[in-house]
Amino acid sequence: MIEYRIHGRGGQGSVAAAYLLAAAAFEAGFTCQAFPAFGAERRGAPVMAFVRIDDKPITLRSQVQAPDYMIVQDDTLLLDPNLINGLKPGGAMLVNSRKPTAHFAERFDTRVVAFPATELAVEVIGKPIPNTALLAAFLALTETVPQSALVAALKGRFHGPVLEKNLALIEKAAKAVEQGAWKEMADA
Amino acid sequence: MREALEGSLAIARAVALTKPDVVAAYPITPQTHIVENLSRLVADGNLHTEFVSVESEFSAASVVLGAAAAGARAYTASASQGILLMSEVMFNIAGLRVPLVMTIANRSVGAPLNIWNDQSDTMAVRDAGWIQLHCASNQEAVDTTIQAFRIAQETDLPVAVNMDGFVLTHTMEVIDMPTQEQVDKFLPPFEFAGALDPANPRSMGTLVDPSFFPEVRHSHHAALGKALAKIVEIDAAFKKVFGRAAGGLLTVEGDKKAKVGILAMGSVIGTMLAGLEHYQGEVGPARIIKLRSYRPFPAKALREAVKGLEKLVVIDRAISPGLGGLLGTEVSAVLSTLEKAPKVYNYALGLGGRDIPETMYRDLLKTIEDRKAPRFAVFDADLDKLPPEDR
Amino acid sequence: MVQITRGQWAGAGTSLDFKTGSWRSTQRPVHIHAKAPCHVSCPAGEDQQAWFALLQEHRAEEAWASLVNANPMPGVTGRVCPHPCETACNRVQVDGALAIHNVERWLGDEAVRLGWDYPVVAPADNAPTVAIVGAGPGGLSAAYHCVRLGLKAEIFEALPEAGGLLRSALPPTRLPRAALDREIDRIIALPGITLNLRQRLGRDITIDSLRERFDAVLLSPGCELPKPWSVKGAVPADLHEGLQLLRDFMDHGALPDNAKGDVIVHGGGNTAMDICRIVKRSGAKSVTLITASGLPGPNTAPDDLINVVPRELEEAREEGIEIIDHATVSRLIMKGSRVTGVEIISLKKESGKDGRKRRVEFEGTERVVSVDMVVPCVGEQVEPEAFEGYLDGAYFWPDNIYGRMAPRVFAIGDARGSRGTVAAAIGDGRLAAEAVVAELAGEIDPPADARPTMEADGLNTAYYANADRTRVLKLAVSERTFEAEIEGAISRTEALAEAQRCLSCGNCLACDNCWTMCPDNAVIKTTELATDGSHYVFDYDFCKGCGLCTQECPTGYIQSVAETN
Amino acid sequence: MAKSDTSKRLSELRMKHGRPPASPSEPKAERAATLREAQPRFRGLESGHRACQGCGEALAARLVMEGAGPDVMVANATGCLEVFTTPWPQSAWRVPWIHSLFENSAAVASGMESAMKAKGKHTKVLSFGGDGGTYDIGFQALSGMLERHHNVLYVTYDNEAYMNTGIQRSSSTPHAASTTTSPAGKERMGKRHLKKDLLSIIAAHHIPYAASASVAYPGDLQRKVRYAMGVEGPTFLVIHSPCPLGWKHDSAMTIEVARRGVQCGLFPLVELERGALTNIMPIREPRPVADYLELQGRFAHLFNKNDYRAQEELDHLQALADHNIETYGLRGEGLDPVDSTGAGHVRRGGPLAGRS
Repeated sequence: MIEYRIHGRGGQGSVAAAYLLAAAAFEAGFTCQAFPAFGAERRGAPVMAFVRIDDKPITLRSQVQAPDYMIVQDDTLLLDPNLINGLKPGGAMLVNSRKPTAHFAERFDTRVVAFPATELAVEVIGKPIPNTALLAAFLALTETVPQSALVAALKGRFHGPVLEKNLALIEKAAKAVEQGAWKEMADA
Repeated sequence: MREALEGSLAIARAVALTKPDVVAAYPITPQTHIVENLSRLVADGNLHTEFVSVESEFSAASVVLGAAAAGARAYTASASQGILLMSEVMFNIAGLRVPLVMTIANRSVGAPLNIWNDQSDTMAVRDAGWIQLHCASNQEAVDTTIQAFRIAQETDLPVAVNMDGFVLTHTMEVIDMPTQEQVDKFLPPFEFAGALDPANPRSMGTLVDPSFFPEVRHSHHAALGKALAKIVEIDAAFKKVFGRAAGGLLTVEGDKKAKVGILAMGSVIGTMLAGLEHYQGEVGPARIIKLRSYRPFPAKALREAVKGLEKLVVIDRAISPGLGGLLGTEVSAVLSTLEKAPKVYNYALGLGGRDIPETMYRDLLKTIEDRKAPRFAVFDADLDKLPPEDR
Repeated sequence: MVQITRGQWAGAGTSLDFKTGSWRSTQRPVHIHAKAPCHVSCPAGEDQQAWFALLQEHRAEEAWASLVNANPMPGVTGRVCPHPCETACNRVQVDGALAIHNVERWLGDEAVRLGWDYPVVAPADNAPTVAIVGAGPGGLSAAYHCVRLGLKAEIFEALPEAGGLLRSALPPTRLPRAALDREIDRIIALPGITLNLRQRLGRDITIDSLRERFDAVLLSPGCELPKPWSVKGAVPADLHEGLQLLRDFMDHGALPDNAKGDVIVHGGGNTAMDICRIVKRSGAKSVTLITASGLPGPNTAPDDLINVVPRELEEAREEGIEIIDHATVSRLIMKGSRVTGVEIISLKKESGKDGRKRRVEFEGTERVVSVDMVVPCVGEQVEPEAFEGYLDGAYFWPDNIYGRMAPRVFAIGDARGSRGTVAAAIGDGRLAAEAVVAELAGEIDPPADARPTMEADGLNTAYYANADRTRVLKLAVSERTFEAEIEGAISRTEALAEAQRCLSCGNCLACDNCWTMCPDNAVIKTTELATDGSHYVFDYDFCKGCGLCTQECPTGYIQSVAETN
Repeated sequence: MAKSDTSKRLSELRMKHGRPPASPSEPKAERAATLREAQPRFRGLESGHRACQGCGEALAARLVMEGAGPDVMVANATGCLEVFTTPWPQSAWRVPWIHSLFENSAAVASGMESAMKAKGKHTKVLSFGGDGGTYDIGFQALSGMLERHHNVLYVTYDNEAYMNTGIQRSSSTPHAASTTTSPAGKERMGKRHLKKDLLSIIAAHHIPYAASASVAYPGDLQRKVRYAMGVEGPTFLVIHSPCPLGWKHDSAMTIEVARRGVQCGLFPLVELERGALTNIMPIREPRPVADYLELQGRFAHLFNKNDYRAQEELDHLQALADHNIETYGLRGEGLDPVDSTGAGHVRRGGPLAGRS
C-alpha cells in the first residue's frame, strides 16, 4: 500500500487532486482510497487530502499520518517546518514552487523536487490551478501509475476544451521533471 | 461496474437507480454532496423525480412523509442537527408506518459545534421506530440504500441508512455500481397499501387514547421484530441478483476463533480489520463483529456471534452522558441472558471526528488485558487537556 | 363494526358511529310553522305570506289560487281594504311594509284578465244547500266558500243587482264598477250558486221559511239604517245623512246646493272620508272632517287610530280636506231651519273603571265654526225589519267568531256589529261556511288554527336585502274626477319584485341557511330545490343543540325548544 | 388523463361520498340508501365529529370541503380540527386525510403534492391548520411551501388562540383579548400585543392568490375556495372561525359574532393576487367594534365602566378597525349585493334558486 498526503490551500484543488490521483490509480488497476481532512476552513486556509493505493482491498480509514509521498501545492505552506512530519524515511516530496529544487533540498532532509506548476497552468490553461500539472509531474517521477491512467481519470472528470487544455498541461508537466526519478522507491 | 467514486456520488447514483418519485432535502454538512449530486442528476436530465429543496430538515422529513403517504417512493438525507430537527417528524413517520428511506451522513451533535463524524445523531433517534442500518464501506452503503427501499415497502417502516460522514461520504473508493437492469430486477415498483387515495379515502394519523395506545406500540415493536427476518431475506435476495450481500443483520469477521472480540458499527470496522492484520502478532487476534442492523436490534444473532468470546470490546461512536455507551449498554443487556457471557468493555471512540488510527486495535486489546480496565471510557480522550476537576 | 387497524388510520366517515346527538342537553331545534302577522291581522283570513311565497317563485296563478282559498274577491279588497296586513307587516322594522294590497289587486285583475279558474269543483247534486241573505261581499264570500267546501248556495238579494255596499257606497274612484262586476260575475257563475234578486226578507221570504227549506241560513243583510246622530240643538230640515248622500250622489251625480260652501262632515270611517272628497271635488269652499279618533302618528294607539284606508287619508289631505281629530260635534247653530255653524268640543277615548273605552269630553274646549252644511256620517245599523229575535239592539252581536246565532243560522259582515270592513265580511262568509260544514258533519266548530304568531323579534333581519316598497302611481289631485280610479295598477314586474320583499315570517324560505351553517352536518336536505321547508330534516342523532340554526334562521321557522330526552 | 376518465372518476367519488350541487348536465345519481346519502352536496366532513356545540372551525372546514371536494387530499396540522375529527377508530373525513404534526402540515402537503406531480395525478392537495399551526409554529413550513410554489391550497382556521390546549394566546389573538396566557387582571388588559398581519406576510410571497373569509359569509367563503381550487400554484385562505368556548359567546351566536367581526372592520375580507389587493368585501355600514366585542366574554373586561383603561382599549380596537377600513378601502358605496350586508342576503329556494 502506498500512502499519499496532499497539502494545499482551500481553492487550489487539493481534494480534487487526491480524487484524481485515486481515480488514475484505479484506471491503472489498483484499488484506491482518497479523502480530505475536511475542515471548517475557507478559501486560502491550509488543507490536506489523503490517498491510498494498493493492489488489494483497503480497509484502513484513518488519516494518513505517515505518507510515502507528499505533494505540496503551495510552497508557502512549508514555512511551517512541521508540515513534513510523518513523511516516511526515504519518502519524497513534490513542491509547487518557482524556487529551485535546491532551495528545499537544503531545508528538508528528504528527497524533494520543486516544480512551477502554477506558472505552467497559467501558461497552458490560463488559470492558476496547479493540481493537474503537479499530478502529472508526480506520476512522471514515480511511474507507479502511467500517464495514460491520469488521462483516463481526467476524461472521467472533464469534457471539451477544459479537458483538452488539461491534457496539454499534463503533457507539458510530465516532461518538466525527470522521468522515473522516484521509481525504485515506489517499487520498494 | 466497478468505478472509483466518492461515496456521496455513489449514493446519489444508487438512489437514482431506485427511481424515487420525490426527493426532499435540506443541505447540511456532511450530507451535502449527496443532495448536490442528486440535484445535478436531475438538472442534467438523468433523474426524473420531484426534487424538493425545502427550507429545513423538518420540512424535508415532512415532505417525504407526505409524499410517501400519498403513494410515492420518497427519499431524503440529512445529518447531525438536521436529524435532531427532524426527530419529531421521524417519530411520526415511523408511528404512521410510512415506508421511505433516508441516508444519515453521521455527524456529531453540538454544542460545541462540530461538523465531523461520529454517530451521535442516529443514536439520538434510536427510539423513533425506524429501521436503522449501518454501513462500513461505501459499497455497503450503496447496496444497503438499494435494499432499504425494498425493506421499507415490505415492512411498511421507514429505513435510515447510516454512513459515517466524511469518512465514507467524502471518500473516493472503488465501488461496484449496480446497473439499472439489476436494480429493476431486485426492486419492485413502489407500493404502499395504506397510501392516501381518493378512491379509498382513509384518515391517517388519528388520535389514539389510552384504550388503544399500548396495543399500537406493541404492534410497532412487533413490526420491527418481524423486520429482522426481512432484512436477512432481502439481503439474500440482493445477493442473488448482485452477487454480493451487504451484511445481513451482522457479520463476523477477523479471527472467528479468537476469544476476544470487537463489536462496532460503521466505518471503524475497516480500521479494526486493518489493525488486526497489522497488530495481531503483538496483541493477539480478535473476532470483529460488524453490526449492521442497529434497529431492529438482532439480539439472537448477536448471542450467536459472541459464542466462545471471553471479552468483548464494544465501540460506541457516540456517548450518552451520565450512562456511557448506548450500543455497549444494549449489547450488555442482550448478552446478560447468556450463561457464559463475555465481559463487555464499552469504549467511545472518535467522537466529533477524532481520527481513529490503526493503532487503536492494539491499544484497545492491550487495555482490556488489564483486569482493572474500565468498563466504559471515552477511550481516546486526552484528559490532560481538561481542567483537573473534569478528568 | 370497528375495523381492526393499527391505530394509524380510520375509515372514511366512520364518525357516523358516534352519535353526537347524545350531547344535546338543553335545547333542540324544531320546525314551527308560525303565522305571519299579515295573516293574523287579515280580517278576510288570507295567508299573504303563503301566496307571496308562491309569487316569489313567479307562480302567480298558484298564488292567486292560494289567496282565493280565503278571499274570492282580491280585485275588490285590493282596492278598498284598509289593509291591516300592511300595518302588521314585520317588514316595517326593516324598510317599510310590503305593498300587499297592490299585489293583491294585481293578482285579482290578472285572474280576471287571464280567466284563471277558481279552485273549486261543482258540488254534488244532492249536496246540502245553504240559504244566504244578502249579496254583499259577506254573502258572496259565504256562497263561494260553501261551494268551495262542497255545499250548494242560494242567495236572496233584495236589490236588482248583487254587490251590496260595494256597489252602493264605494265611489268608482276607489272601486271602478268594471272591476267589481267582473269579480262578482265570476263568483255567481260558479256551479252550485243560485242568485235570487229582488227577494227582500220580510217581504218575499222569512228566516223561518229559509230554515225550513235549507240546510243552513246565513244572514248578511249589511247595515242600511243610519245610526241616530246625538247632537244638541235643532236638527236642520235639509239634513243629509252621509251614506244616503253618497248613494244619492252615485245614483244622480249631484249634490245639494249648500255643499258648495263650507262643509263639515262628522264621522271617522271610509264613508265619511269618501263624502269629504266628493264634496270637495264638487266645488265646496272648504271641507272639514270632525272625528273622535286620532290621526296616524308615533303616539297614536292602534285602537285610537282613525279607521280609514291609510292612502285615502293621505289622498284626502292632498286634496285639501281639513281634519280635526279627537273632537266631536256637540251642538248645531241654526239660523231658522238652516244650519249656520257647529260647536265643536275636544274629546278622547279613555279607559274607564271597567277597562272599556269611553269618550270623555273636555269642558272648556268648545269652539264654534260657521258652516253651510253639516253631514253626519256616524255609521249605520241593521234594518231591524224581519230579524226579530236575532238582533241584540242595533246588531246581531254573535258571541262566537263563526257568527252562529242559532243552530245552522249564522250572521255575517257589518250586521254582526263588530265589523266594519269588506274584508271582515268576506272573512265572516268563510268562517260561517266552514262552521256550517262542521255543524252538518256533527261537529261543533271547525278545527282552530293554534299556530303562534311570528313577531319581528323572532326574525333574523340580517338576511334580508334592503328593497324599497314599490311606488304606485296615482292621479294628481288636479286630474282626479268622480270616475277615474285614483290609485294606479302595478305591473307584473313590480308585483314580482314586491313579492321578493316578503320576509316569509314564521315560514321556511328554503334559503339553505340551516343546511349551510350547521357545524355538525345535522341538517339534512332531501332534495336539491324546494321552497317550503319540508325538505330539511333535523338529524337528531347528530344535532348537538348548539342553537345556531335557530339563531340564523331568517324567518323564525326554526325554533329551539327544551330538550326532553 | 382524458377528460372523460376524469369526469367518470369524479362522478364515482360523488356517488360514494355525496356530491356537490349537480350541474344541469350531470346525470341523476342513483337512488341513495339514506336521506343523508341523498344530500345534494359533497360530504367531505361527516357528522359525528366531536367539535364543541356551535364550533366555527367545524363549520368552516365543512364549507371548505364542500367547495373543494371530492378530488382532494388533506394534510391537517395538530389542533382542534384534527382531534375532533379523528378520534380513533373513527374519522369524520371522506377524503384522503393525514395528520402528522403541529408545525408541518404545509410541508406534508408539499410532499403529497410532489407525489401527485411525480405520479401525473391531478388530485388537489389541501393543507389545514389553525392559527397556532399557521401564524406561529407552522409558519416556516408554510412560507417554504409558498416559496416553492407547490400547487396546494392552504387553509387556516383562525380562531385566534390555541384552543386545543385550552385557550392560550397566539400571535393571531387580537389585542386586548383575555386568554389563559394573556388573562385580564389588575395589571393587564388581556393580550398586550397586536394580532399578526399574516395576510400581508403571505402576500409578500407573491403567490397567485390569498384571501380572507369568514364563516358568516358561506357563499363568499366557498367562492374563494372554488377560485383557489382553480389556481395552479400555492393559494392561501384564512377563515375567521369563532370559538364559542374560547371567545366565550353563546354557541348559537357563532355566525353573528363572525358577521360583526367583519362588519366592524376588525376582520377584513380581502383577496390578493400576486401580492396585490384585487378585491374586498365592502362594509356597507361599519358597526362600532363594541358591537362585536360585547358578545364575547374574552373582551368582557373592556366593558368595565369603572376602569378608564377599558375605554382606552376599546378606543384602541376601534382605531385598529378604522385603520383596516382605511388601509383596505373597505368603506362601501351604497347598496352592493356583495358587500358585508348584501352578501348575507338569502332568497327563497336558497343560493341555487333560479339557476337553470
